[in-house]
Amino acid sequence: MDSALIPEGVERCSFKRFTLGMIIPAALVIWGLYAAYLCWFKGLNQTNMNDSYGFALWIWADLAVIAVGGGAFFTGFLRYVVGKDELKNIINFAVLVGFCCYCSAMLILAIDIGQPLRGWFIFWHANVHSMLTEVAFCLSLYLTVLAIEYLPLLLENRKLDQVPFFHNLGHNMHEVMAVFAATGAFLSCFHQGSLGGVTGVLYGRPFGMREGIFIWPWTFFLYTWSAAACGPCFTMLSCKITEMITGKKLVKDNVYNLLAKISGWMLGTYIVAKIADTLWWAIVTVPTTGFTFMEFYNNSNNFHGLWILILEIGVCGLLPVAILVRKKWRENSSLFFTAILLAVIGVCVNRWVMVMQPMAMPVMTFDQWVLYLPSWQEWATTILPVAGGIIIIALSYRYLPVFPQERELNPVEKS
Amino acid sequence: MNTEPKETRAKKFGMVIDLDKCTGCGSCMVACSSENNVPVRKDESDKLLSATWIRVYRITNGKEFPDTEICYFPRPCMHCGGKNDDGHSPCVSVCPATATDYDHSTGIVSQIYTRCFGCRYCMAACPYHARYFNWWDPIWPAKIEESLSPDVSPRMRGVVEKCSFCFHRYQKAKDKAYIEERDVEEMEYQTACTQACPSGAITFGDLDNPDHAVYTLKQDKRAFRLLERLHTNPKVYYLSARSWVKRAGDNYVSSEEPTKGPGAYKLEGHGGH
Amino acid sequence: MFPNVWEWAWDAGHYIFFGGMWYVLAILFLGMNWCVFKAIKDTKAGKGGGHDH
Amino acid sequence: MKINRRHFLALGMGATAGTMLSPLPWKLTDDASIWTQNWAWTPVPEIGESYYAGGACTLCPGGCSLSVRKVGTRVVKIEGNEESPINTGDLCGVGISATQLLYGPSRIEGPMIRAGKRGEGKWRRLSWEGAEAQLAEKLSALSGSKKSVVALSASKQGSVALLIQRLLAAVGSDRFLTLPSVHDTLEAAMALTMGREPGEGVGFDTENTDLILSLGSSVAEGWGSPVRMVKTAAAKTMIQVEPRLSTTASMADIWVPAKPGTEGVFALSVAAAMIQEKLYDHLFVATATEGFDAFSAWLLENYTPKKAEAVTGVSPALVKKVAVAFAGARRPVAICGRGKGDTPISLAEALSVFALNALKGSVQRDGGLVKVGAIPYTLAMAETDDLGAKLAAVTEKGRTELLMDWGTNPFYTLATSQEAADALAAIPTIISFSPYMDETAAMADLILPDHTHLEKIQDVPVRAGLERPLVTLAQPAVDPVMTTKHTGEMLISVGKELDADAFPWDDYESYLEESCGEMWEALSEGGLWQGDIAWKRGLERMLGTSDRFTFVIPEGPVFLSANGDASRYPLTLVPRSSLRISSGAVADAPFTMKTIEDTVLLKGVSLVEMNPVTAKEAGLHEGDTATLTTSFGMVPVKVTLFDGVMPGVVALSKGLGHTAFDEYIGGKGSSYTALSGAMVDSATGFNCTWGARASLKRG
Amino acid sequence: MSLTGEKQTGREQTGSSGGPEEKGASGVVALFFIVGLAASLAIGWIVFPKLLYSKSEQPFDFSHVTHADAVGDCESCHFFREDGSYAGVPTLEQCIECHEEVQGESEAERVFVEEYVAEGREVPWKSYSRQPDCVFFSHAAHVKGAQMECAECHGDIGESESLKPYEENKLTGYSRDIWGSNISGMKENSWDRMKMEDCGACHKETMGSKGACFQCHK
Repeated sequence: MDSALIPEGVERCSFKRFTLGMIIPAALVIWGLYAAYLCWFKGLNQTNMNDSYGFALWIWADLAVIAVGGGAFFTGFLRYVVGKDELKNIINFAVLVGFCCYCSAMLILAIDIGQPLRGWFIFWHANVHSMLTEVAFCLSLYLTVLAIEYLPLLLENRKLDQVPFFHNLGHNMHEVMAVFAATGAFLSCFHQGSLGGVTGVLYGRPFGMREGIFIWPWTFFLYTWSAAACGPCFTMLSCKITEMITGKKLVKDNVYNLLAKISGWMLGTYIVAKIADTLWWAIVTVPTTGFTFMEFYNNSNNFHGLWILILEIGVCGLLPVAILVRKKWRENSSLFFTAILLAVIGVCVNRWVMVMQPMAMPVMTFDQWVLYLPSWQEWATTILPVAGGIIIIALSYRYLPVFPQERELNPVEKS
Repeated sequence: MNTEPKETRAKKFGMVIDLDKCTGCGSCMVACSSENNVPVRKDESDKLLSATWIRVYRITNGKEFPDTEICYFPRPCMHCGGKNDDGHSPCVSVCPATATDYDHSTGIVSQIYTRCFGCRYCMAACPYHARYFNWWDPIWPAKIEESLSPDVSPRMRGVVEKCSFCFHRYQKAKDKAYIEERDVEEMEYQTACTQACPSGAITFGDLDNPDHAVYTLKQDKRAFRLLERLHTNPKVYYLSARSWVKRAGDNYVSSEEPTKGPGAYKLEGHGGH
Repeated sequence: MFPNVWEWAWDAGHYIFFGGMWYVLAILFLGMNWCVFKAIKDTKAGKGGGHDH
Repeated sequence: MKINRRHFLALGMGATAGTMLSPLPWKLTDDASIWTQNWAWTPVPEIGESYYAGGACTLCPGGCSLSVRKVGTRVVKIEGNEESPINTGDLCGVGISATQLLYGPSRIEGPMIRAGKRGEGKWRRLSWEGAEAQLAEKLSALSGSKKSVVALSASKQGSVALLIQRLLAAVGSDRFLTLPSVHDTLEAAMALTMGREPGEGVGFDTENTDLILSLGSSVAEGWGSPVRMVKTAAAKTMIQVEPRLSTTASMADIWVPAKPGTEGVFALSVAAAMIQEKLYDHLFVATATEGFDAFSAWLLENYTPKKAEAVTGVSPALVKKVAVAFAGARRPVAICGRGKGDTPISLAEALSVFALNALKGSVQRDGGLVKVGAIPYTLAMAETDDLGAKLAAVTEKGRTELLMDWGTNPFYTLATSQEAADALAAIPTIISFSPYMDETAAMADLILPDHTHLEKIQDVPVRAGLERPLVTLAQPAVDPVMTTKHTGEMLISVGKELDADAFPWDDYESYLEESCGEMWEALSEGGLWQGDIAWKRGLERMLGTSDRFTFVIPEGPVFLSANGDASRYPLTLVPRSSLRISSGAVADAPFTMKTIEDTVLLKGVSLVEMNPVTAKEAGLHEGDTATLTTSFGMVPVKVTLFDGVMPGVVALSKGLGHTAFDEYIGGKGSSYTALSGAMVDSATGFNCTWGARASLKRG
Repeated sequence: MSLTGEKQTGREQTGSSGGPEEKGASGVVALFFIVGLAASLAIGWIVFPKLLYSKSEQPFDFSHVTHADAVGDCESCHFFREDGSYAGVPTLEQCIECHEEVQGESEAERVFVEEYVAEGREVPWKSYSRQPDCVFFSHAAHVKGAQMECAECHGDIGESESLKPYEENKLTGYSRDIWGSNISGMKENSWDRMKMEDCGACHKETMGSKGACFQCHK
C-alpha cells in the first residue's frame, strides 16, 4: 500500500510486517512520553536524583548519544573536507544516525531541566563563561546543520523528488553541502569539546577537574577526539545492525574497512592522549587537591572501582585499537564487530565516569560516597529517544535511498 | 588606607565560625529555615533531599573509644570568590543563564529563583553541597503559609536555592540607613544564623573592614577555610585549635601537615589570594 | 544574546562567543537562501521534476 | 479559479511572517516564563508592616524570652529577646520553630468530644459553653471519690497550676501531679542537708563558676535552661561523666566514661579521693558543716576510688585527676541530672553530689550549688506530697477514673512500657487541654484546647536550676489562630460551676494580676521578673554567716541497676539527648525535623548508636536493620557505628517516635521512653530510669 | 494498486498544481500571502493584547488631585515607616483620620464610608505598580538616597482626577503597568514600563552599572 513511496529498484518487506516490527519501539516511545509527561507536569521529583546527584542518568545519556552521534560530523568531515570519496556510500546513514542522536539529546535536555518553560533563558540570558551555554548554542546550531544535511536525503524520496522545486532544492543543497559539512565539523569540535568541558571545568570537583589550555580543560579535546573516533564506530555498528535486520548487505566492505582504519587510528591516538591525561591528572593535578589517585576509586560503594578505568581504557580502548589498526584483524567480520562494539561501549563508559563519578565522590573530608539508582521514569525517558531513533531510521531506510550501494548489492528482478 | 567615603567602598561580607564553641544545637539551621521560608516535607530524614541552607555536620576524629572526639561543622554557602577572588566562583562561572552572580560590592553570591531554569549545573560544581534543588512544589501544611516572611521570595519547584547570607537583611538595614542618612552599622546587618547561635560561635561582618570583628578573627592562628586548596576562595572562615579538626577542613595526602593558614595555597603565576 | 539583553557586556568573551554564533547562523541562513532561490530559479527554468534523470 | 495547496502555502507563509512580526509569540514566550514564577500554588507572602512583639517560650523549662517578629497580623519569625538575662537574644531551634506549631496541622481547631472509638480520631466539635458544661458535669459526677480524679500539670507553680489544683480540691481530689525532674530530687536532698522552706529550689550558679563537674548532665544539649547552658558549655572548663561521647563530653576538658548509671558512685569516689588526698576545703567543712566525720568514714569504707572502680569502671588514677582538678579550681560546681535533667535521679545520688560540692565549700556561694528563694506568688502553692507514688498510680490499672492533662502528654511521657500505656488507655475518662493533637489528646474523650504560648498571656515560672527565682510572661503575640481558650480562663469558668467561692475572679487576667502580686509590675512592663539571690556573696560568706550544711549518709542505693536479665539482654540501652529534638511533651515542628541528623533518624527509622567493637561481636554493620528489645517493648531500628559510645552500650535518641501530631512530626522513629521502663528510687518513689538492659538482633 | 497506476496519479497531481497555471496564479498566490500576513498582524497587534489583559475597576473612585490639594504632598499618605520600609497604599486607619464621617457628596465617598469605614474593612486596592514577589524595590534608596521624584516611575498619577481601570495580565497575573500599555514594549516616558531592563537602563546611566542581582532581588 505504501509502495509508491519506496525507492525505485529496491525491495522492502510488506507494510504489515513493517508495522508489526514497529510495535515494540512505538510502545517504548509511548511509555517514554508518559514518563516525560510526568516529569514535566509533576516535576523532577519523579526521578531518583537528589541534591548530591543533580547530574545523573540523563546527562550521561545526553553525553553518550552525542558522542556516538559524532559519526555524522566526522564522516562528513572526511567525505566533504578531506575528500574521502568512498564514504559517500555511508554518509547518508551517518547523517541520519547523527540526526537521531542529536534529536535525542535535545529531547532529554528538555526533560532534564526543572523549569522547561524557561529553557530559552540559556540563549537569551546566556552566560558566556558557562560550558553549558556553549553546549546549548553549538548543540542547537549543529542540530540545525544536521537537519540541513538530512533534508536532501528526505527530498530524494520518490514522491517528493517528483516536485521540481524539491528536486532542485535537493540538488543545490548537495552542491554546497561541503560548506554545511565544514560548518558542522567546526560546530562539532566545539560542542563535543564543551561537553567535555562541562565536567572538566568543575574546579571544585577534583575528579572532574582536568587542567588544560586557556579556558578549555583537557577533557574538551579528549571528548572531541573520542567522539570523532567512536562516532563512526557507532555509525558502522548501526549499519551492521541494519544489515542484520534487513538481511541485506548495504555497504561494501571497502567502505567499512576505510572507516574502521581511520577510526582505529583515531581511537589509538585518543587512547594514548587519554592515558597521558590520566597520568598527568593522577601525578600532577590530583596531589594539589590533597587527594591520592586511589582515593577516587577506593572506599567507594564499588560502583566506581578501579575496574571501571580498566574497562574504559583497556578493554574498550586498547583492545579495539589493536583490532581496528591491524588489517587482518579488522577484516575478520566478528573481530571487526567486537571492536566497534567495544569502542562504542568505551566512549559511553567514559561519559558515564565523567558524569557520575564527580557527583558520587565526596570532596569534603566528612562527606560520603553517594549511590544513585535511576527511577523508572528516568529509564523510560532515556529509552524513549533510542526507540524513537529506531523508528526514524526504519522509516528512512524504508522510504529513502539511504544506501547508494543497496541496488548494486541487492539487485531486484523486475516483475 | 582607603580614603574613599565608606558607602562607596566595596564590602566583602563573610563569616567566621568558631568550631570549638559550636555545640551542634541546630539553632542556626532552624533560624535560617524560618528566616528564609525554606520549604518543608513530610519526611526530612533523607539528607540528600532535605534542604537546609546551613547544614551542621558532625565529624569525629576517627579514634577508638575512649579517645574519640567530635566536632560540629556548620556549613552555609561559602560565597566563594573563586580563583584570585575574581568572582568566578565554582557555581557562578557555570550557570548558563546568569541566575547566580557574584556581587563585587558585597562579595555575596546571589541566586535568583525566577531566573534559574533548574539545570543543576551549579550543584554539580559546588563541592560543599551548599545548593539545594526544589524537587517538589513547596507546600506548607495547614496555616503554616501564614508564617512565611515577605522578605524572602518563596521558591517554585524546579529551581535551585541556597544561603544568601540573609541578604534581605542588608536590604532592610540599608533602607533604614537611607532614611536616617547614615551607613549601615556592623550589628545592623547580621545573618539569622549568627543572631540565633546560642554559643556565639558565628561572627558575621565585612572581612575587609578593620572595625568589624570578623576582620580580626579571620587572622586568628586557628583560622582555616574549607577545601582551601581547591582555590574556591570561600568567605567563611573556621576556627579550631584542634589539629584534627583543621585537618578535616581539607584533603591532605598522609604525609602533609595542615599547618598553613587561609590563603596559603596560592595559584602559581597569579597574584593569588 | 543581543546587545539589548541584560547580561550583554561589551567584552571579548561576548564578541568571540556570540560572534561565532552569529557567523554560523549567517552561513546557514545564506547557504539555505542560496539553495532555495537557486531552486526557484531552476524550477522556473524548467529543470528537474519527475524522473527526467 | 481553483484554490490549491500553493495558495494555502502562501497563506500560511504570510501568517507565519505576520505572526513573527507581531508581539504575540515573543510576549507569550516571555509571559509563559513569568507565569512559572507566579504559579497559583506557590505562595506569595503578604507584605505589611514589620514589628516585634514580646513573649515567653514554654516548650521546655528553660524560660527564654521571645521577640516575635510579625508582619501585619501574622507571626513570621521567633527570635530571642535581647533583654533577657537568660537567652540574651539567642534561641534554640525548638523555640524558633514554634511558628510552625502555631500554624501547623497538629493544632486542634476548637473544643471537641470523641465521636468514634477511643484513639480513632473521630471528633465532634463543641461550643466552648458546651465543652465547659461537659467538663463540669464529668467532674461533679465524680465529686468526693477522692482518689479517682487526677490532673497532670506542666508546672507545679504559677497561676494556671494553682487553678488546676483548686479545681481538684473542689471535687475533693488531692491528686494534682506534675512530671518530676531532677529538681524534685534535688529539693528533697536540699531539705535533708540544708533545710528547705516551701517553694524553695536548688540552683547552680554556673555564671560564676570556673569549673563544672557534670555528672551525666547534657550541659550543651538541653540541661536546665538550654540556651544559657550552651553558652556555659562553650565558655567554661568542664569535666563530663557519662558512658557516651555526647556533645558535652566532647566539649569538656576531661571526659570520664563511667559505666551507665554510675555517675553518683563516681561522685562519691571523687569525694573519697578528696578526703584521702586532703584536698577538701577544711575551713568550710570545719566551720559550716555537720556530720563530716561519720560521712567521711562511710565514704572511705565503701567508695574509695579503688572500690568504686568495680562499679564505675573508672580507674583510680582518673578519679584522682578529677579530684585534683575539682579541688584545684577556685569555684567549681558539681551538677547532676542525666541528659536534660528531665528524669529524676535517686536521692542517694543527689546527696552524693551535694556532699561533693560541700567538700569544696561550693555550697551557698558564688559559682556553687545554691538555694533559690520561693517565687512570691500571693496565692500560696501547696506541694504534692508523695508525688512519686501518686504518679506511679496513674499507670496502674483501675486507680484512676478521670485524667486531665495540661501540657504533660502522659501517653508519651509516662508510657514507659506497654503495660503503662495499656493502663493509661484504660482510664475511663481522659480530658486534654492541649493545643496540639498530642498522644494524650488523640486518646482523650474531651478536648478543651488551650492557646499556644504565642497566643496567650500567662506567667511562666522558670525551674531550670538558675541561681535565682525567675518568672517570664507569655504574651499574646497574635490573635488566637484557632477557636481555643486560655486554660486559666476555662478553669475559672468551670470552677465557678463547681465551687463559686473558690473561684471568685471575673476573668483570668484579673486573677493573674492578683496572683502575681508584687511581681506584676515587672512582668507586665518587661515580660520578666527576677528575684534576689538568696545565697551569700564573697565577703559576707567569708565572715561565716553561711547556713550550715549537713553531710547525710544516703540510705538507699546510689547506683540503681538496670532492669532486665543480663543473659537475655546483653547490652545496656541509654538515651541520647539532643537540643535538636524536643524530648518533652510537645514534639518537634517540621523545621526542627530538618535538623535531625541521619545518624539519628533515617527515612523514618531511628538509629541506635553502638561501638564498632560491640557491633562486630553482634555481627552488625553500619546501616543494618535490627530489632531493639528491652523487657518493656521492642522496636525496629537501624544501626550506626560510633566509636564514642562505650562498648556494650547502645544509645537511642530520646524524643522521637511520636504517634500522634501530624504527618510532619508523628511516625518518625521510635520512642526511647516506651522502652525504658521504671527504675524506682525507694527513697522518693520517683522513676529514676537512666536506661535499660537490651538486646539487638539483626532483622 | 499497481506500481504504474500509483505513479500516474502522482504525475497528474504534480501537473495540476505546477506548470500550466503557474503564471496566471502567481498574483493570486501573492494575494493569499498578503491576506495571511495582514490577518496575523492584526491578531498579533490588536486582538492579542485584548485577550491577554483583563480589566477591572478599583473598589471605588479616588482623586489624587483633591487629596494632594488637601494634604499638600505625596508623603502624607505614602510615607516611610521608621524602619525605612515604605508603607505603600494607605491603610484604612490612615484614611479614617479624615474620613470618619462622609465628606462631600460623591458616590465614591459614600461607598468608602459605608462599606469600608463603617465595617472596618481594608479597601482592596489593586496596585498598578506592584512588582513581582521576587523583586525587592527600595523606595528609600530611590526617594531618599537618589532624591528621585515619585513621577519618574509613577508618572502623573498624583495629578489624576480619577482612577483608571486596573488591567491584569491573565497569564502572569501582574499589572499591565509593569510591561506598559504599549504592547510592543516601546516607551516614551520613564514611567511607561517597569521591567528589569528599565531599572537597569536607569542604574547604568546614573550609577555606571546595572548592579548585581541581589541589589533588587530577594
